[in-house]
Amino acid sequence: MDKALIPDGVKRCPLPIFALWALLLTAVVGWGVWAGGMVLYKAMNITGLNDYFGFGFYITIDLAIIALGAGAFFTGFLYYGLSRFFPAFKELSKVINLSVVVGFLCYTGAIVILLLELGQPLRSWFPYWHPNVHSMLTEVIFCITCYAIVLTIEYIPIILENRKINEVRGAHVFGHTLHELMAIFALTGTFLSFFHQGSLGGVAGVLFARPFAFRTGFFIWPWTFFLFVLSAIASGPGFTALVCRALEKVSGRKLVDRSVYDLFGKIVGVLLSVYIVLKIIDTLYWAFVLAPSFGFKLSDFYLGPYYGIWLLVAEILICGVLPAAILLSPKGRSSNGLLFSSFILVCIGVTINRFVMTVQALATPVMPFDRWEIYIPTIYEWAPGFALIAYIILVISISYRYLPLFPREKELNPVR
Amino acid sequence: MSEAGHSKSGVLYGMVIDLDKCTGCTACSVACQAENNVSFLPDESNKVRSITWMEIYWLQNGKDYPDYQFTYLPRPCMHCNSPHHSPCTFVCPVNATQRDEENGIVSHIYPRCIGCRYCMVACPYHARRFNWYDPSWPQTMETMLSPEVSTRMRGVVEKCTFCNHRLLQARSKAFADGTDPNAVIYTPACAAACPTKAIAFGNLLDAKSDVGKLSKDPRAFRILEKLKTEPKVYYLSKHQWVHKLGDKGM
Amino acid sequence: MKLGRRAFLQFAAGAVGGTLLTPIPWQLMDDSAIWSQNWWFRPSPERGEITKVATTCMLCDGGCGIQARLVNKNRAILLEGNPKNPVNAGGICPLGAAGLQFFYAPYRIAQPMKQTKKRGDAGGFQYINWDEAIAIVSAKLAQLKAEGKAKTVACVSGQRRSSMDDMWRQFFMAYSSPNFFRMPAQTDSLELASTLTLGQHAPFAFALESATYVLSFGANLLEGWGAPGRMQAAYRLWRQESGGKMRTKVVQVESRCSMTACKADQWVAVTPGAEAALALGIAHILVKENLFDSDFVKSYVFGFEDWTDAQGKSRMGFKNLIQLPQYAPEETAKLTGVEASKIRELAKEFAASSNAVVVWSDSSANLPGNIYHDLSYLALNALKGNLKSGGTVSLVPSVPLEPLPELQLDAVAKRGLEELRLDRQQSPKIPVPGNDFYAFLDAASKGAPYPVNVLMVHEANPVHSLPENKLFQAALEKVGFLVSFSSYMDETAQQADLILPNHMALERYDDAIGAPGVPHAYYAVASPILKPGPGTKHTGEVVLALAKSLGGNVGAALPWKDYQSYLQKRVEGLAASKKGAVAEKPDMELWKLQPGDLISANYKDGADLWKKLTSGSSWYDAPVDAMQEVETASGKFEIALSSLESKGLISASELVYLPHFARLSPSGDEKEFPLLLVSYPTMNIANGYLPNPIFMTKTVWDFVLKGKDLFVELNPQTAQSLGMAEGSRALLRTPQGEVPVRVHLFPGARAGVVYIVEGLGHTAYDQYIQDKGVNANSIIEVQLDPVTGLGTVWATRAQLRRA
Amino acid sequence: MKEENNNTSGKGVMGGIIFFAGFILALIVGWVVFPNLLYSQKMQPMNFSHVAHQDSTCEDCHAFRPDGTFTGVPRVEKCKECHESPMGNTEDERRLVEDFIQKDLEIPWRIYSWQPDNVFYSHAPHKAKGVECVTCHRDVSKEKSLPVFKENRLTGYSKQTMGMIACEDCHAERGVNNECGLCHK
Repeated sequence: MDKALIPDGVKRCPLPIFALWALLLTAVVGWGVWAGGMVLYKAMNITGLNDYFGFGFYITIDLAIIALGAGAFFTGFLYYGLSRFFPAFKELSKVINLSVVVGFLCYTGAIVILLLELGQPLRSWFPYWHPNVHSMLTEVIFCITCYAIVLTIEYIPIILENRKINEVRGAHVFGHTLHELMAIFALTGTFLSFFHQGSLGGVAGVLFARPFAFRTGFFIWPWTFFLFVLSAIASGPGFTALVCRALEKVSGRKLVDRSVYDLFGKIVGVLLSVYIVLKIIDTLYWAFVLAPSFGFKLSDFYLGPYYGIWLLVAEILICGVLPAAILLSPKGRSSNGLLFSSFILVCIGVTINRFVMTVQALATPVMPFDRWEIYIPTIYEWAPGFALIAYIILVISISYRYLPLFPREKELNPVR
Repeated sequence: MSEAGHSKSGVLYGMVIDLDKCTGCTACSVACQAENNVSFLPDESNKVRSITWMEIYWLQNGKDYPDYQFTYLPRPCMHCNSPHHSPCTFVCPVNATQRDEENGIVSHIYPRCIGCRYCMVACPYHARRFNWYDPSWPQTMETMLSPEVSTRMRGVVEKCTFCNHRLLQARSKAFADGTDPNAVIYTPACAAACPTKAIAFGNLLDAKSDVGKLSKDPRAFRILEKLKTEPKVYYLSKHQWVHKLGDKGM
Repeated sequence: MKLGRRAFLQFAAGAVGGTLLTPIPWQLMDDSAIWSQNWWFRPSPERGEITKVATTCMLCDGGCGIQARLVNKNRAILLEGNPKNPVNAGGICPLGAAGLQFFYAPYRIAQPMKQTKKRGDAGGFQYINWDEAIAIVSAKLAQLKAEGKAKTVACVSGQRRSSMDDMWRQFFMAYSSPNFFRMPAQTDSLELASTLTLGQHAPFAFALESATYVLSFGANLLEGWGAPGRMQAAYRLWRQESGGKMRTKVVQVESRCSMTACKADQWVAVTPGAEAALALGIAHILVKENLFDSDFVKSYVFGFEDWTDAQGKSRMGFKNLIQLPQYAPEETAKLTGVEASKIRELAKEFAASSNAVVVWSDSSANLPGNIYHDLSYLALNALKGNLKSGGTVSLVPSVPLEPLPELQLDAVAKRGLEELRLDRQQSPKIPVPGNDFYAFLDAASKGAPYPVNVLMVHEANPVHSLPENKLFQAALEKVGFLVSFSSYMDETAQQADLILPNHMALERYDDAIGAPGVPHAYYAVASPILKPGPGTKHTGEVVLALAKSLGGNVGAALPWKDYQSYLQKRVEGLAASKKGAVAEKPDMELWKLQPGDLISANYKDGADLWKKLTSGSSWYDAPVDAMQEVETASGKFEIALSSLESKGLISASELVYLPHFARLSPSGDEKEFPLLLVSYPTMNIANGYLPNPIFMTKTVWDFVLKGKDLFVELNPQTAQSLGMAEGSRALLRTPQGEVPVRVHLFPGARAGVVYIVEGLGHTAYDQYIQDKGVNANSIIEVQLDPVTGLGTVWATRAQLRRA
Repeated sequence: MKEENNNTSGKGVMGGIIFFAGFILALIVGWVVFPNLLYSQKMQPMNFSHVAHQDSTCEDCHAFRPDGTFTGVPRVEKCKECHESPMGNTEDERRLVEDFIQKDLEIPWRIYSWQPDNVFYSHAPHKAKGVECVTCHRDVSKEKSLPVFKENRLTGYSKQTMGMIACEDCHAERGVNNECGLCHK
């Protein structure tokens, strides 16, 4: 039925099955859209947010998804930017399309969630009209939206590669020319992402009256600027790899060579180790120098079970040091089990990090006569979150079905 | 914007609250609500969803009967004087909240606010409150709304303004009378209401003013001074334990 | 087909490009943002000229001066204190600051209402016009009078110290019903105490502003005691610091760490109800160690030494009584839980300080005290010589207002009336009867010796705010016809057969005759801040209308055309006295006045005085010298109550005639009810006639009220022994009933005592007030003082178990 | 499915023309049609001729109050001072007297310079600094009849009213404080 649209030479599951699958995902998306609609209509009192927790689930998932989406710009950066000098990165051409799609989805999704987070969505354009240049959030909003546009531009040629569309000459030419320019976009993207990933860190880092989040200056930036960039580019490729792996598992077809995963392993391993070292230094400095200067002990920041010290352990040791160690060792990388579970750990780690930097930073009482508060997101916050994930899966599924995401798929799966 | 104690006009409005004089009657908080058209909900016992500009805190000395002691601590916006920016004004993406460098008052403009709540996150004093609901009043009570303060809309942040509108009126009168607008003296609703005159308000830079004197009093302290937010609200207490509670790890 | 599409796409592309160069997108974006500022449901207050009008606050009888801010002279937006007023000196209490929420309350009653179905049926109320409403009442009254049942008409008023009170009395006297009562208050017993000791039926006044040492026995000085505005102003003076030393030392004797206890320089934690014992313990030391003012006692106090009664029998004097061993510090310590050493210390300190004063409140819930305890505290003041001229204790001076016209009543009727009063029908007879509202309710619920056919409730909400309100409910069963004058649909109005809505406190002519506990003479007039609505009517004018329609001597007794001219007349009388002056400047510090100070009148005549008083100024005069007012047989302050004999209370026991510790024991078995329940007031919860406005409820802690749940205070140890933690749900049971509560662990609570806040648990009004917490009055137990018959309460036996 | 490939319309020049047509049309709609759609034309409850009132000074009706505030458009009691009963015989005056003064109702004037609730504007400082009325308001000295009130259908404000930009620019020029708190409440 939809044969005509499917890239030639590759096999896809029958349309009915796919349709069912797509329908399921669409339902979840619909659920999220409904929840979001309710938030816009009934105002934010239906969320779990309150005057104590100004930020919560929405921001957390935004930060996390954007960090994981960093695979796009970074893979692009390595491929278009560095492969000239380090041919090893040429390998990445095999997943570059996928990474772009993933990035595109993460960013567009994040922007929609961000809109829900505003009390006055109708004024969401104010940051462009009346920007406060000092505010990290301004920078974030600028870069994220700009980068989302870039990603769209990067995504278009992939769409145009669809068999049917490609038959249209104009489309073909357009797509081709874009391809030529891709390097430029990729590098622009790199630049933008580098900044907003950093400023996302800044968002927490500049809160100089919030001892949990505040980090002192390093040049002009708070530490967290670099930490967020690093943690993003460390986890991003890992996430892309996981998505790719998931696709292989679901479709039951080999999509990229094992060597690509190994390369990802190397990249993530190296970056993660650099990051985790800095993160540990940062944590120690914060715990034993910075916080005490505000009159805080490390123990003031943690209260189990919700906001226990276990978060710190999980984030740094289990989801940081451990995967870094595994990925650095060729042995670790060679074992699929270890490789992918450490990718998973890395993604969890960065998510925890984004969670503590937003939610826990607020849960900690600052005034001595304050008390701990506990934040429980409502269904109106969960639903859009799930919808975001469903949206990502849905569009990837469609893209995979109709677009030649994986240049090597044909060779790797010879039709008998 | 210069360092702390800037202000070209030589005016820096501040407040001194004498906790030894405070009898916890809460008139300041109530007067503030009436003055500033603060909205209310049927159930106001959920304190993390309740809008109060002059929030009142309960401080206790941690001892047991009969050595137990507590005190009330009224907390307006601190109008932080930290160099360059207050914690909140620094982070607002749309300049909805700014510190007037000519008098040190931190304003918040409702129609500009996009409701991102970043300023609330930045404020360690919980001085900022968000309109989680559409502000609404029983129809009859809309009649008592003051035209001197605009009512808010859902989804925006609000906070104590040191009754900035009273300052504006006082200044405009000064202009009309041809007197010096920078020399005007005005009193916020809370200070005016306080039946024990525990709240002093005025120009911190004027050494002869009440606040000028009291802020130097040995009983004086500020909340969380270690954070270097430079609050412009001072507190007076003769109790060491209150001072301790005022500043973490003191 | 395809052509169309492609062409269309090209066209669209052009259109989009073009549109971007027009104002459409940009203007619409901007306008949509402005639109979001002004949604139709966001109220936009009318702008205009702002003016101020000054008046006197009638939300309680504290007599504070206030001013209202008006817009275009047609709506009020804020109430503030009036700096010119000597009582509150510019400050305002939270209730005052929130006062406009009553003015513009949705639960106000717009117009008279008649209950057409059975009592209490909210759906049964029907609007009627005023003529009809008044006709209904006057018809009833006329008929009852004709049938000679005038005495079966009764009234309870919550408004003391006001010309309204005098008008009611006049009306009832003329109508010849004795059954006019006021809502019970601490003053009831104080007035009796002054009658017994000074022969003067006037409440006591305390020169707190000039005191340097305040010894308070359970008086919630900062939580509503006396005139709240005045107390706050006084506290400000006490806290004036000189050389690191506070001007006045305040010692609070109380079982709970109340706000007053916390703000005092010293909190003496004592067993609840044992405050009076401590006072006597201190008296013991003063006498034993000769630390009392012997000159004053010698020349002004009767019964300190032994005395002889009318039968010529020699009676023990206070001196010998108080030196009995049971008043020794060690014994007192057992009773009060205060170490003997501390008692000695207190006594010495008290004796040593120049301007010391003893203040007290012997009952919680602002009820009258146990008469012997009131007398004990008075005795302590007497020993200190505080009642001497210019001392810290005197009587609230009377205000020389124009008296109401003499009634054409024969002597018999006059005497008869008093005797007929329902509360006087009790057996055994109450020896020293006062405003015995509880005794009245008791008789009313029995319907004997005669029934109550009509009960009027004025400026009061007894169904909710009368301690042990069940008693009122019980009486209500038997009351033939309930008339409420409430401005609001409160719990009592809901039970009424007829509602005649009064103008609310801020929109009517009214007055404050003397401020509670204030030594200097004080008079202030309240004038409307805005014109009252057409649907409500001043209760005073309803009374005048009734009098007119009843005619005869009733009509003659109340000749004025409206309430304003009545007040004006009274003020003319005041002016005619040429006494006192008008306070027209801020910070007058009237507390510095001494008895006998000459004050030259600064008003021309009645009209001038009226003009000044209605523009927010108040009248004042020097305090009185209590000892000049004495009208006892001995001509002295009678520490021994010789007058009791003449009142028919003759007993062999010496104690009967002397101040002593006579705590009544609450009902209920101690095994079943191991705990004591004590109620407490706070400044941010209204506990009287008015409910708590939402502005004030905003300031109530979430460990006092959370959602619908009320929290009772419990000492952490006690809670532990009961297996309860912070927030535990529990059932609080007393002999009076059971209510669900939650527990708040409060280290300021005494072990074994449960503390419950007063004023919550309303069921009427609107969603901002009703169903918040439980009503303390529904579970506390009121006990009648055997001598005065007044309802008192120091504690109720209680039991707390997990729910 | 084949013929569409040799379908030539909408390509090249033709395409350009179609594109341009759309472009122009959009411009016309945007600059001519849209403004008229956005603003509705509202009439004042009655006419007021400033010229007819030239026997009195501006301050007679638009005056400062003692507290430094400005009366703006006077309330009806001001009109009452002269128009207790009709002075002339115009229809508008008759309505003024009969519909408003005698019924003691305020005249629901539409204020051309109406500002949002959140704006604090005081005439006093501007007058003190010598800003002329006509800098912000229309010159009414020769005005016989009130202009049409153009009401923005979306925001409800008059087209003639002043935007924040104008305030800011003037303040900037004169080096006056431009902080938000100075003009917002």
